[in-house]
Amino acid sequence: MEIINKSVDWTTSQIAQKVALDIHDGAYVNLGIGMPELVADFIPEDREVIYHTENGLLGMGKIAEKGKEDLELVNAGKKCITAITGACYFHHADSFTMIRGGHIDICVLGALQVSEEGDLANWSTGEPETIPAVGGAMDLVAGVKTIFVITQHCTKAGEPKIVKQCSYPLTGKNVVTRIYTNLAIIDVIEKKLFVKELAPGITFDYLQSKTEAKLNVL
Amino acid sequence: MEIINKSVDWTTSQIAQKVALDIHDGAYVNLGIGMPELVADFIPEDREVIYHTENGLLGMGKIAEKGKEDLELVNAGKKCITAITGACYFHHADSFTMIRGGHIDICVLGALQVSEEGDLANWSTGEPETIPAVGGAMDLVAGVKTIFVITQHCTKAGEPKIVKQCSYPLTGKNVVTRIYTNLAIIDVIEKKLFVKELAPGITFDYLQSKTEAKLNVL
Amino acid sequence: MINKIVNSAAEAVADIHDGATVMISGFGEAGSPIELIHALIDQGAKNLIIVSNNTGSGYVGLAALIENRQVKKMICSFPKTTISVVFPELYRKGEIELELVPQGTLAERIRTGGAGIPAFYTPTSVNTPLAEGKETRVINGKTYVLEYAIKADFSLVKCKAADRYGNLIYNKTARNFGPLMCTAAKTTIVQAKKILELGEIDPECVVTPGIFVKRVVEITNPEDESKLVAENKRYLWK
Amino acid sequence: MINKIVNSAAEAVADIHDGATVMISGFGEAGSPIELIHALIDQGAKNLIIVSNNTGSGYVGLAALIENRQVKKMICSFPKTTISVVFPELYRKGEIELELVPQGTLAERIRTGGAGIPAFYTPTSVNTPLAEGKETRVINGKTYVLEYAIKADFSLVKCKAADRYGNLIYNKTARNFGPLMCTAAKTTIVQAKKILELGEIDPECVVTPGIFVKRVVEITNPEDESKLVAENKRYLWK
Repeated sequence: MEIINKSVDWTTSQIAQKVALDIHDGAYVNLGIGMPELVADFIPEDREVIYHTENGLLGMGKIAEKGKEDLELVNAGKKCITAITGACYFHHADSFTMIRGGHIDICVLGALQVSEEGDLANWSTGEPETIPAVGGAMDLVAGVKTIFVITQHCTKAGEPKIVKQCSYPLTGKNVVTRIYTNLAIIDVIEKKLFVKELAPGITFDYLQSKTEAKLNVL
Repeated sequence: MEIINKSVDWTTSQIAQKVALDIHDGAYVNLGIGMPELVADFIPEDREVIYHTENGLLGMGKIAEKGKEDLELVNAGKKCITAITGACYFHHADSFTMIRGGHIDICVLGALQVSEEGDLANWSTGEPETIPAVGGAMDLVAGVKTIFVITQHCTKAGEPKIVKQCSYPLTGKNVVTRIYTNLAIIDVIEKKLFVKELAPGITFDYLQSKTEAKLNVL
Repeated sequence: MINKIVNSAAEAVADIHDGATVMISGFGEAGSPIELIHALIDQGAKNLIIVSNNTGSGYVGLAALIENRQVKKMICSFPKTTISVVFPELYRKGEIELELVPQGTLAERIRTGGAGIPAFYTPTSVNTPLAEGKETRVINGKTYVLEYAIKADFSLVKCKAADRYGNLIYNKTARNFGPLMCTAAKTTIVQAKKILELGEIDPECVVTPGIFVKRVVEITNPEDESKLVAENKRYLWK
Repeated sequence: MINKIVNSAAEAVADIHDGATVMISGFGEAGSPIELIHALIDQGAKNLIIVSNNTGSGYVGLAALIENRQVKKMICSFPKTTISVVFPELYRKGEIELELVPQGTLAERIRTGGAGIPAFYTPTSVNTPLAEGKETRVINGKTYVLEYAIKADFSLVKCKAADRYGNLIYNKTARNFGPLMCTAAKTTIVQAKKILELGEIDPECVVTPGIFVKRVVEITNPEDESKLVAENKRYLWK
């Protein structure tokens, strides 16, 4: 079964595509740093999606071309980007009015751990030697209506990331809406996890064996 | 003595001029509706003073000429005005950031009553049939560093306006810096009133006779 | 495709329901969305709670909405002007409620409503009748009063120009409460003097980012409230 | 006459005292006033509390200020980048303090500091370690944490252009914390790429009204932090 699974896991691009298909036309979306950034490449062409970057731009475009970078036009990950026609700039308080005030429709974030009840840990491993850094993660999960988590189902060491209780420091409690992994799409509904879709060849039992939290069938 | 007094009271223009002379070069000033508006006419020409109007303009100019009014360029009293070169527009939250945040240097306000301790009542007589209306008065006295009151010393009925305790509803407690009337200029220092200047021919005793609050000599 | 432009004021305000809280921009007539208000009169929603700095003049715009008995309660800082007659009359008769809020507190309560901040402390109104019954707190030796955010079901806002994303710019002191009210309502409805193409508004000069706006209707030549009042006009153009 | 223009960065920062709280604009290098920071290094004030979103990169700008042991404490949301070395090293050795604040809370604490609002409630960080020890309150059934405003003695801000009144405009995402920090300090010091005549900035497009600014110095060709880092430069240009 391990062998079958290895051959049919969704690739990172496929996971990003799954997320992209769940972003509706006209949505205002904030994409976290890393894997979430891939989602933008898979939005169907007939959908107009507006990207917010918390450092003060609504209407973020593609990554800037080599040689055309403007060091004063960057995204939350500090990469040089572009702005679309119809974009606008604003200061940080206005930017977080959009976030905390519930105006952003969807935020896609990476995760260290997600709990059975939809708690998210994605900002710190809590190890004493690491430098704690939170950025806008806590504001995003507190304010954005829909939080999609995109992540590998297990850590590189094979440990489950979808757990009963997060052992890492929380970013927010009961905040995750849906989890997209290489093995499945899982909804958080009333503090329980429901499997919405399995990657080809992945069984519910196999998925549960890779998941510490209890999974349910819809 | 009544006769002498009547002949040498400061005129309204003279009071406004007294206020104007106490406004320093470079000051950011908010002028209340009515008598305070006269102050702007008497600022010495070598002083550059910037007027704030709480409905969203820093750099208010003169009243608009007849026929050149713009109904969307008004002051707090809803009169059509002009804007100086170097002015800027902003929304109400930013405008009251200037006020409540202590960024305006001086506010000149009218008064119904001022108390011995510098309390100001200027928004309501508290009579049941009047429509209560507060506008920005409470924000101004709570936030602006220096509050100048410009007023007739007594009411039209001859009642003192500078009283032991305000009988009208308060705008703010311990907020007045200095009072300019037709009879005198009076400072509020540590909750006591000190006569700073008397109009020509007005004696301290005469002033006290027209003032319910206790006056002191500097 | 995102296109927030709707064809008429009537269409824009069609879903305002009885009992809704509605914010209306404007400082006096400057910035008051008179055509949207008139459309709301035509539409007829009742028992509204209106959040607006004033209560209108004469018998047009907000005053006409009040005269038409659609308003249960006003939340405002200055409910009278030299030419306001409708509100004072109903208020004296006890037929309309008033929540009087200092102007800066009103602005901040609306801003925080839009910003996901449920409450804040302010020095304004401490030791006055407007702080009576409110919680206070001493912070660094100074007393502050606790004020709660205001949110609305709808905001009606006037601006100078808009694009199909809902990005807005305003004209001079007609800006006032507009940008704040856009953020604080579930549904923000805007009347713009002009609809521009995307990109015609300088991205550095957008005052209200489109994210806060749901519908925009172009009203090229809005009525001047003061002119109507001077001419003794009454909506519905009686 | 009002003229906020000063001749040099050195003159602009001359009165920053030991122990001062200093806000520094920027999100990474975008908007970071690197010439003002370098002038502050030359000036030598010590025991500073710095409020800034990050802690600098390489050995220039804010990182150099920290390396020069002028900073007692950092208040920020994200104290590391892929190329930040100075802060992490001192922090691990326990030689610099850190107050970690969620980015939106940091922005709002600065904004309220400038707006005369001493404290506010926010949903951000509830049930996380960053809310530990903080007062919470349930409002309409939801839990919020109480956060206090931050004010500063000085703010150092970079902008695109300024006039002699101190009106400012910014460039793209270099705006970030600048407009907020301008409001929250007793003395706001700005470096502008260009000084314009009064009236050259459209009054509708001014981002920071001059009232919030005390001094402006023109720095026509500011250094690019990332270029300096890539070249392994160290301030004082060692």
